[in-house]
Amino acid sequence: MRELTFMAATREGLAEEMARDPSIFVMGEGIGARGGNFNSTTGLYELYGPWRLRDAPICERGFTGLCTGAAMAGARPVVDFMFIDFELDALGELFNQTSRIQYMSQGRIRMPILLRGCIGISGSAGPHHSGNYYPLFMHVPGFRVVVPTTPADAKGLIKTALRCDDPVLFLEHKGLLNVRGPVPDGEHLVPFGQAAVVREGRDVTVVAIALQVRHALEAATRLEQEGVSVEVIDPRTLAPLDTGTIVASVHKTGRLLIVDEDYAPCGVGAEIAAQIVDRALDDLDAPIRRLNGAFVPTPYSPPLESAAVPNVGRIAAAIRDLVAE
Amino acid sequence: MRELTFMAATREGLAEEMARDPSIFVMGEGIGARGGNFNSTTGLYELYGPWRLRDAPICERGFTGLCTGAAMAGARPVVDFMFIDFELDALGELFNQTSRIQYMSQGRIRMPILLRGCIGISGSAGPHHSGNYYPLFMHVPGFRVVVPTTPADAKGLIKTALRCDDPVLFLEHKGLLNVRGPVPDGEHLVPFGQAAVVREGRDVTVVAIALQVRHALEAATRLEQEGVSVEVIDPRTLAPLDTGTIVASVHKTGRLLIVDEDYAPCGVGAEIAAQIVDRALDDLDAPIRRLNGAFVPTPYSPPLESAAVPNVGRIAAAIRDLVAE
Amino acid sequence: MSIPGTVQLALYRQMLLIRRTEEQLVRSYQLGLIHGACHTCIGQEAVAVGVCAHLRPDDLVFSTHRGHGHALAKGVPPRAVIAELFGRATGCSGGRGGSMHLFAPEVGLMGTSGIVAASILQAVGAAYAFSLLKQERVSVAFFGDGAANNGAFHEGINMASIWQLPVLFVCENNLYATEVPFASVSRNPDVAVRAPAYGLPGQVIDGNDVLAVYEAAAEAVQRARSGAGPTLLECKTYRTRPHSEGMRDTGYRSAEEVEAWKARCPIKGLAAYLLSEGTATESELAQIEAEVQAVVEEALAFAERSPWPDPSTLTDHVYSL
Amino acid sequence: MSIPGTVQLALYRQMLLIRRTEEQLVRSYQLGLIHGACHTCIGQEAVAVGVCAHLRPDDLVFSTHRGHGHALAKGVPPRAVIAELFGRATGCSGGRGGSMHLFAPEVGLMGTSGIVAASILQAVGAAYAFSLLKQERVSVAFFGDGAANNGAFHEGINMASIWQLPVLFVCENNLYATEVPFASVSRNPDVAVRAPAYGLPGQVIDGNDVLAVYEAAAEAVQRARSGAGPTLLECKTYRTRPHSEGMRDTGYRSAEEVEAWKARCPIKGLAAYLLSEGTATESELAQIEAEVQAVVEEALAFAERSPWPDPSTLTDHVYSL
Ligand SMILES: Cc1ncc(C[n+]2csc(CCOP(=O)(O)OP(=O)(O)O)c2C)c(N)n1
Ligand SMILES: Cc1ncc(C[n+]2csc(CCOP(=O)(O)OP(=O)(O)O)c2C)c(N)n1
Ligand SMILES: [Mg+2]
Ligand SMILES: [Mg+2]
Repeated sequence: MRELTFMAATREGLAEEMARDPSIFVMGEGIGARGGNFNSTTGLYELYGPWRLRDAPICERGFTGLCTGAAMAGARPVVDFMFIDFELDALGELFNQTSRIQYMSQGRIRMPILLRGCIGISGSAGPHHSGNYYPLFMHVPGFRVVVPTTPADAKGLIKTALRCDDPVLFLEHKGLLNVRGPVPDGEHLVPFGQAAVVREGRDVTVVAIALQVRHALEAATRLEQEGVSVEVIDPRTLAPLDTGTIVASVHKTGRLLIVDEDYAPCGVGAEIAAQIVDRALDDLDAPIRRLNGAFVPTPYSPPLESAAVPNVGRIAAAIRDLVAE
Repeated sequence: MRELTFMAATREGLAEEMARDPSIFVMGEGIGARGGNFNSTTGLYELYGPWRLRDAPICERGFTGLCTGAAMAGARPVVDFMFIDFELDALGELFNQTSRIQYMSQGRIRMPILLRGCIGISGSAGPHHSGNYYPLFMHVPGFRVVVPTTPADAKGLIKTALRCDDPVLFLEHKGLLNVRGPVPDGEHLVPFGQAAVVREGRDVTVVAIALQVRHALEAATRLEQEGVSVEVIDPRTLAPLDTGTIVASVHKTGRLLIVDEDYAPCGVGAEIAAQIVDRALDDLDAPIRRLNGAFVPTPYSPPLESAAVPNVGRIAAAIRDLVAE
Repeated sequence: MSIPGTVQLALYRQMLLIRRTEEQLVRSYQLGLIHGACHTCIGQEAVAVGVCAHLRPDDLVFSTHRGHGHALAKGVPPRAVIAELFGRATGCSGGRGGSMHLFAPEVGLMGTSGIVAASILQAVGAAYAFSLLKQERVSVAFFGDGAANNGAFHEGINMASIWQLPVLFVCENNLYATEVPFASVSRNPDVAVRAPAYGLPGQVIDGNDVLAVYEAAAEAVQRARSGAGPTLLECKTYRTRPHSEGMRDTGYRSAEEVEAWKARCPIKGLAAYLLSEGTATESELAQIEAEVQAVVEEALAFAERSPWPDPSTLTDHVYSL
Repeated sequence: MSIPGTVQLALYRQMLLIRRTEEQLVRSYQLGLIHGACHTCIGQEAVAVGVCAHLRPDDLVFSTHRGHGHALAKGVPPRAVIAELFGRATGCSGGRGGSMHLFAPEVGLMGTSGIVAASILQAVGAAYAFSLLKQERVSVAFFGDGAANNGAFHEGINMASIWQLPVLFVCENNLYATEVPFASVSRNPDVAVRAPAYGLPGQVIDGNDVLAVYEAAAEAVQRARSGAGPTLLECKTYRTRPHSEGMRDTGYRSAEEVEAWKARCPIKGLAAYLLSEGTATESELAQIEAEVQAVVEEALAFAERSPWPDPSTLTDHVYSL
């Protein structure tokens, strides 16, 4: 299969769906002729022009509310936030309006809106450009939350998202954008709510999010040499969350570590741990452990930044500790 | 001891601190001469006038940013959001700025700001006036999150909050505002990070939040007649969270239920469950259970609204189930 | 502009329908039949009616917490409004929303909102969709003076203007936001004067004169529908009831002020004009009154006998599937 | 207003210091010594300098992602800025922030911000604190044309106006927000014309003329300090470097446009004026150049030899205790 970068795969998915559905438009800052800060729309302006690739003023709340209204009126907006940090100004619209209008209207109004942006700690982006924030959207009813790790999943999930009538938050880790991988041509849809077991193992289950999936795989390879067999799971979508796959894995391994560079409190790992201890307590041979980013605003300076985020070494150490429990 | 309502106790705490510290001012809609939608400032305008009791335009983001700047410049602002739902428009300011400025400035700038508002499902307030949202603030570093249940704690915690140099989110459940209870005169400070064991028991630990503490106590009384001894814990502050008290209780009872009318995913119960399964797995004689509000926008109609929220009967049932595990 | 007599009578009937429905809601509130908030628009009916008279069913209205009038003017049946406030399954939102969350997309009422200023952005968005999809539809944002100082006003109006979207911004300036006077939160008493800064036309209108509103809206709707862009209309008006039923109504405005505005009642004003111009007779107006009253009574009875929502439907419609 | 020669020379020196520091940062960026973004203000120095010349150390400045010039003009030493961008412990934010998060409250620099428009609200807040605490201090919000369409502009300026707060709003209109032309996101080319709607004075200024900025700011600072309220100053200017170092700079503006603005360099312009007026000689200017260059070189050396932050301090200062 041909290989594409993660971002090229996402863009291909978007381009295919825009060709298919003329009601799709993208709104954001510099996503027109410029093609997006992260090349999320490169080449599309030339095909579709300003009404479908709309450069907006710097008013995240405003254009999120606008896109919410556009979705209510029959369009399918894609809000391109560039960095997901900029979405915070729009949370009022998103939580009070976007996520609730289907419910309040008894399903007579649909909310087919895609919210996308780059997440993650990388490259000294500093306190205002390193956010993750997915737990906020898991907490509030109404959203689908998608966090792909591979180029193929990026394409397959954005296509599914662009056919979904619910608000979908589609998050791309900055550390993954240039990663290459095989991507199916044309119609390739990955369903929501199906985790991927990206490595099978017997001794311990590691659930990892986004870029941490790659780190976890590397840690698993290292540990193989030490005789520890690690199963790695990529949930792919956080809402809906495929707990079943995790339960089945823990049933086999008896041990669970969740690796997530985002903050621990009330995060993805907390939710997974809570579900597992509810559903699979008897399977647990050891405490459930979480390995998270440090509970600090993300600092700029490289030695501070790298101290703030899990890496292969720290994951391997956490697995060793867990196996020793 | 004299009795006060919850809201009168909070107001007394605020009034005492305003008398003590002339840099405190309150900003919000109708908190001046009107005294606040929930009487949070009744009588204070007459004492302190418009500069310290400032009626703002309807621009939650704007006055939150303003108060952030005022705190940076040496004042101690109280932002009165009325309903906490209205705070959502200000989350960009709060998460990117208010919570991070101490860190980014290396502690050279302090952020003594109090964010208050009413939470909770009650009285057919409907989808836009029933929010809780505390997990969002637990997830992001930099905040203190305070959720008192009794009038005495309301006074003692708001006074502590008004002497704290960090951003404090102070949340008052609408269903508690008129509850009366004994309140100490004058200097009464309740420290952050100390849970209250509001009822001792042997068989099962129930951690409950805000109004649910009262429901849990009632359920415990019912169950006593059935021979089940229930320990009830009110965390009082969610950040910092006093996990130690919960661990000690679970060590004794072996069973844990978290009751929270807020949404389950990535909520308080998830965080508590994750910490307990990490620190006290061997103490657990049964799965950790969560009883939460339904995962829906809060509906208006009474039969729907009451179906959406835990109550005494449902708590009792959940405890019975857990004891039977 | 000369407004045909039949249109004038239709405007009259519609305002009266809103007034009588609101009055019924007030009584029902006092009887404890309404469970949450209830913000009536008594005194402000002319704005909703004068604007919505120009809208087609597939034009879209986005409204506020004070939205009963907008809903009725856009064609939501009174029974569906009253039943919603009663929390019944037959309400226009199935009881999920109540007074501040009326939805009837089938007639173009895209929601009232419990959050101030949300209507502005959504209306701009609907207009964006119309332009994108090349539909000759228009959208309307109703909002209060309180919303005019919110960032949504700035961001929404600017985007509508730069992209020349088919939308009307209708500010109902009733001088207060709850108890906060507009004069205390804006150094400029007029909202419409802000329009030139954004590059769109703005106009101050007597919002208690339904014919004035009708005329201004005619032009604005025509401008929008023909692709000539948005308009900001500021309608000066007044609510003669408290901010919300059950709330105090003293301490922030004088009884004289309220009385003066009651004297400028848009319905009484139009009635006098219709009679003086000979457009209608006393008995014709009485006939309308009787018809409207019958509709409201029927609506009330409908609401009263309607079933409660089934709690087993609690989680329906959070997601599309 | 006649500006003393010594002041003119001080303005010149300060602009040059900013320019040379920025140029050093550009070189350092190209050498990979700067780890994150780096937005220079080359071409825009006159705004920061003309405004900050009127500020006392305890007046407060709130700045943007393009904030090196504001920091330097407010008195942050070049070494603390360069070290910060190098990510060193000796940087003005201890390496926690980098280019977009410069903090030096000890000289009144209350932060540059990676979030567009945040500066506006915080400056209004500081001004509120000054009024509350009866201090004769002023605050300044610097922001770009891009921020002018953000709700924070509307909400912040309105509050400053209604409460007559001692704050300056300084819009650096450099015609683009990243690659988006202001003309495409506002139907009105001027930001300052929006002022009357909010009831405060507004003024368009040649932002490449430091003496013009100095004069306008003098008046605005005086107005603020004397309790007569806020002012909106729009300084028309231009960045001659790409939006951010390492970014492309083609496709959205012409080489001719860039060259034309380079020809209007605020530093060259002032130099020519100083010489033509006889305020300074060539050799005096050369002397200033040499002194400034020495400061920048020393600052670079300082940054280079500075230690990295200790990872064990990672979680310090999240909370006050
Ligand atoms: C974002 C937000 N802030 C505050 C409120 C509380 N609130 C409800 S109505 C209202 C006043 C609105 O005033 P205005 O917009 O003038 O409308 P009016 O009530 O006068 O019709 C306020 C402050 C709210 N609903 N939403
Ligand atoms: C809220 C927010 N949205 C988007 C961005 C990304 N961004 C950084 S700088 C910039 C352009 C800012 O333009 P302007 O305000 O004119 O300042 P200039 O860069 O021209 O000095 C944008 C869009 C941001 N930092 N913050
Ligand atoms: Mg009003
Ligand atoms: Mg600019």
